[in-house]
Amino acid sequence: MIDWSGYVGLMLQGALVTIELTLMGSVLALFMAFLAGLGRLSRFFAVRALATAYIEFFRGTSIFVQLFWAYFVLPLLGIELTPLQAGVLALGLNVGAYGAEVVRGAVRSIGKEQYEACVALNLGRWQGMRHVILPQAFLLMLPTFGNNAIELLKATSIVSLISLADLTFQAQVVRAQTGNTLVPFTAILIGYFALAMILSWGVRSLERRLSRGIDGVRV
Amino acid sequence: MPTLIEGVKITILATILGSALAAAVGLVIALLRRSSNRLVARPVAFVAEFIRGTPLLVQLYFIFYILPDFGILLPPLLAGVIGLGLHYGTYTAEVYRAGIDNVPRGQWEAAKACNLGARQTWMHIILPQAIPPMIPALANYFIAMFKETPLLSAITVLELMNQAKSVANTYYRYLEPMTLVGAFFLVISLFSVVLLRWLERRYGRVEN
Amino acid sequence: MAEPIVKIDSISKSFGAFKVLDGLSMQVMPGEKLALIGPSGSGKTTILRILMTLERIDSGHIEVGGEQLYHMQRGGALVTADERHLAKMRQKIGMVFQLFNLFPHKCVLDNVTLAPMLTKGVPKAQAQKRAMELLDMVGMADKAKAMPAQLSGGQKQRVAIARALALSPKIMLFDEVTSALDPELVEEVLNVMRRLADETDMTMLLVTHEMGFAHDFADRVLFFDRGRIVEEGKPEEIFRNPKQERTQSFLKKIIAAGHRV
Amino acid sequence: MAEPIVKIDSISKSFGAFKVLDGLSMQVMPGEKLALIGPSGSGKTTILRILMTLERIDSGHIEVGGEQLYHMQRGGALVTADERHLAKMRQKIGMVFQLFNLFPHKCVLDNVTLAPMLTKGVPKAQAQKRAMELLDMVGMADKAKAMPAQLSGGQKQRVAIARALALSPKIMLFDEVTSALDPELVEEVLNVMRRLADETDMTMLLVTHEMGFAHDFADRVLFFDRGRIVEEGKPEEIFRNPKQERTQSFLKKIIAAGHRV
Amino acid sequence: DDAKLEQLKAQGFARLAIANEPPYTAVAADGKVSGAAPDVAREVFKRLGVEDVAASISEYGAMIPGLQAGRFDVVTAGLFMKPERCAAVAYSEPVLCDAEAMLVKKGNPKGFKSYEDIANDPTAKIGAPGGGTEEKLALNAGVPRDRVIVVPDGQSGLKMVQDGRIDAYSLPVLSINDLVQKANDPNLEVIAPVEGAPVYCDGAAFNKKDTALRDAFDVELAKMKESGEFAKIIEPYGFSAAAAISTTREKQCAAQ
Ligand SMILES: Nc1ncnc2c1ncn2[C@@H]1O[C@H](COP(=O)(O)OP(=O)(O)OP(=O)(O)O)[C@@H](O)[C@H]1O
Ligand SMILES: Nc1ncnc2c1ncn2[C@@H]1O[C@H](COP(=O)(O)OP(=O)(O)OP(=O)(O)O)[C@@H](O)[C@H]1O
Ligand SMILES: [Mg+2]
Ligand SMILES: [Mg+2]
Repeated sequence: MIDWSGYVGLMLQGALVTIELTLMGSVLALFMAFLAGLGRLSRFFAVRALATAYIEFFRGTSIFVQLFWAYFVLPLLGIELTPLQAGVLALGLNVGAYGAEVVRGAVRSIGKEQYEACVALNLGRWQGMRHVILPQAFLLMLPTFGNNAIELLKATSIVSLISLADLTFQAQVVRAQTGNTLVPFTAILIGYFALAMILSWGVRSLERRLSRGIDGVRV
Repeated sequence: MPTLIEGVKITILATILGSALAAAVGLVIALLRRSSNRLVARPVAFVAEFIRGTPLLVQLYFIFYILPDFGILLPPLLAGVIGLGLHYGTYTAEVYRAGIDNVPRGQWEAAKACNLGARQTWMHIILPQAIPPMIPALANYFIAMFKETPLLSAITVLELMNQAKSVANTYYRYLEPMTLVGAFFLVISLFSVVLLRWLERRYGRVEN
Repeated sequence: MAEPIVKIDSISKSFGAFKVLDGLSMQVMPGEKLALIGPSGSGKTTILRILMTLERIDSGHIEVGGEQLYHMQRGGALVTADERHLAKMRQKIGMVFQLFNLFPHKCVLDNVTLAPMLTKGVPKAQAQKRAMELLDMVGMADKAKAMPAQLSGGQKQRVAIARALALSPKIMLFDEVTSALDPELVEEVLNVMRRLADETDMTMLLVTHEMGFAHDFADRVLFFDRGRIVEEGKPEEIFRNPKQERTQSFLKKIIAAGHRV
Repeated sequence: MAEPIVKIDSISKSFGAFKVLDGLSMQVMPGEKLALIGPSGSGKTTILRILMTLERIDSGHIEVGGEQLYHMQRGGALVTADERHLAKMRQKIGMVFQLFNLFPHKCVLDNVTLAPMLTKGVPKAQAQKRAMELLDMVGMADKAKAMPAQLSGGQKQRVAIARALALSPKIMLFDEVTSALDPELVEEVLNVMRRLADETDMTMLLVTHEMGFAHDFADRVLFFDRGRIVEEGKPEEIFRNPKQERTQSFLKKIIAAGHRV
Repeated sequence: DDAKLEQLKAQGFARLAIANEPPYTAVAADGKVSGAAPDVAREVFKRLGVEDVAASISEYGAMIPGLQAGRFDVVTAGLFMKPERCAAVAYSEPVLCDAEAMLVKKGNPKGFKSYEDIANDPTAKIGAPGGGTEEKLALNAGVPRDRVIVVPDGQSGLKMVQDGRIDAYSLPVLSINDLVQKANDPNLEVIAPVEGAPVYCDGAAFNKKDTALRDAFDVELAKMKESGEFAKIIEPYGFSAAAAISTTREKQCAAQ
């Protein structure tokens, strides 16, 4: 029979790469989401146009194409990235473009009356944004951000195309080396699901913590 | 590039069939999850969450390479369409749920006060109000599905991306075919953005 | 003396841990116009919703028109009513909501004809004829083809009244039907209700904060607090000469806030 | 005689094709308590919002405390005010909204201290001390640590008043501050406003449908219709003896709807 | 005089692209990379003074673009020499040689012997790696595009033959043997070599810019072939050293 014990270590290494990609990609995505999302709400046309171009481009093209570009085409233009950097870049920029729309939607959905209260209290634009609008909007963004993070986790499975040894890739290796398909694929299905559950649990508990009091429950 | 055009055809066919399946699967999931019978609602909810929480790529491998062990042998395109339809069905289910939940409670109550039955309430009051606002959100997912069709290359469907790779391999050039494919996706997506904005104007905002 | 058309017998109702109604009993005679008043959260709306079967009760019994509302006979025993029984009982009762709840995707006329056509199988022509009579009565005949979104609040509420009347219920429930309206529009709705009270012998239960209207309209006033009837009587007694201290303080505050009694 | 603190000079304002204000002029004296009444849509809210710089005007001039509100001197010429000028002018004005507009993610105390700390750089300890005095004045000191969602409407509105007062404006604007409240809660807010009127010499502009309160509270009443002042005068004159037919019919409807004058 | 070699020496390792295809390459349960191609490369580089190699598994289709984009220093993956490839990369002298084989169901029910047989049977489908030699051979033999199925990896191809999705799956002989041995399925049969298909050899593939490095590599490779050390490395994997020694890069690159 096949000795699975060694391959378990291989799969765990893959899981580690997947987690790494997910975390670093999420950080980049979060940063881009706020940058572009607030950029789209800017008073200045140039900033709005730039943000819109970024969002539409990265939402418009397939993430595969973006990944191939980051890995195979950028070096031709003189920008050399390691596979991990290319993966984080493509995933982060892609998911960040979706997140930007979430940021924009949440900020815009804060009622007009909150902005007016800020004016009536003579808060400046940025003060109002920072202390009144964003704290409320962030709470609205959280659930969707959670979903985006899971999307990002799932999207990491395609980095095997640029020879990054993530969870899916290692499953392919194990499959080639052992000739068994069922075991590695079942294992990674469960692995991805477990990671997704952890993510959504984390976001939910953060949401619970931040919303304490706002919904009328005694703190 | 006639091979690329062949790929475009397959990509579009897979998207259309996948969308139709996702629309139907989503409605079934949404209704089953609303069931008052927990033995129905709970397992359906779990399966939907599981499908939604795992990568489509791995699911495609499962459908194509593992189901035959259990006697289910699907042609590549059909396997791809089923994979896309099931995966995106779990997303559209959420759209249906939100659409139905967004009909104000007062409408259910008014229907009851008018003594309408359950079927009458669904047909005449709830669905006519719930469906138009969800059209843009559904369209959104179908566009997303379109962009994920390159995954089908893993199960030997010769869609656009696979054709492009073939071309790239023959000439050892990645830049041109990949850029062409990128441009194609971008053009289609920009068209769909226009379509989506129009749908939004006509039917209301997309729920993110 | 005639039998009561509504008999409520020590019903209780909780939302979670919060007991809204606690062993409440009351009766309504046929044709009676009843006003329910009392502070916010005292359970007035809940009673109307229970009668409309929008909420279930936890315990107790309700009879409407001589029949059990939430229970039915089966094989000699009294069991919890099924949906069919509830549908039958609902024919006797109509309700008008604070926020109108018109069907926004149907025009005024269709709002009124929908239920008679679907639930009673009334032919379209006949349903429309009757609907136009009702719309005429509430002064909305000229807006029959308008969509609800094109109407003012007062107009919406008048359509909602016509819609409830279209099923010819024996009992009509009104829950703060004017409190979402601009002050200037209140009067047109109250006028319709006055006419309704004068011209029909329908039994009417009314929850309101318009003490002036309650005074003119009602045969009897019930003052609620915390899910119990604290005081009841003729409007003159309750408003001019309340016996309970709770009623007195409530009315004093309402008057101080600028409402005429 | 003193100079007016607010001078509005033939301002106009349109929303799209709809002209809300059309060449309106009015003046307010320091310390005056002014009530703006009139039918829905007549432009009362719009005037307050223009004074609070929440809406721009299309033409005309406004002076507040002797300075132009929407214009400023630059190089001898009068040009449209920039954000800095507006921010300076806003220090003189505070506003309380119909729907309170408290910040739901901050506790009562933080709602009151936020603006003084951010806009005036008041140190935290000092801002909190002053906030507690104000909360005490509106009877909310014991709820300083509560979140807005835990408060009743009347309590929320009292916090909103304290919050506006924390910036010590010379002029306070109140837009139907009680019309979203349950009738029983209206009184507690009106009491706070009465105290405010008695104890300070703040200039106050009040839009209201509470005719009784307008009567007791105001030094002068302006009756608006379609963006124009139809009639103005002392409360007794306007309410007991309105000269214009439009005023008479408006008051008649309001009274018929059950409001005491 | 070779800047690239100096650079590799300095950093202490060379970056290899390998395929996920035993026995050309193998990944052990502990993740350690071995297999005929990387083992040879490791030894040559050691002799050149480059301590170690860092191997990353890549798709066949991505190897040459990756090399061009500077992702790897060398491809050692059973990437057979062919005229177009010789134009795109700088090959070393031949390293691993292999004939083509086909995997079919037991008893070869359709009687395939060559790619032409598949072209002549209008119902037959053949699987091959995307961008690989076999795909091109099948297309050149006249099999229409829609009957050449691009299969992502060996296991998938094997599975598709077992499930009857394709009638034949074509890979080099040794790769197929390895697959069949792992699958341990008595219902499969290997046809080797495929009639009419040439014997192919791979070489270590370098970027066109790095011909100096390639030449240095060739020198050490030749020494190893001479000393028999070369045979010692590759023969345990089933490859024939004699086949590689008997041909040259020129011959392979000129062949059709
Ligand atoms: N669905 C519900 N879930 C939880 N609590 C509820 C629900 N419906 C009503 N309540 C609570 O029950 C109590 C009584 O509500 P009800 O609406 O009957 O009062 P009311 O007398 O109509 O008050 P109001 O004058 O404000 O309309 C309130 O405290 C309310 O918060
Ligand atoms: N932002 C806006 N866009 C378009 N129309 C507006 C806007 N704000 C107000 N209006 C219109 O301007 C008119 C005057 O509005 P305003 O709110 O000043 O009236 P009001 O006297 O305060 O009425 P109410 O008593 O109902 O509050 C109304 O017809 C209203 O519909
Ligand atoms: Mg109520
Ligand atoms: Mg107003």
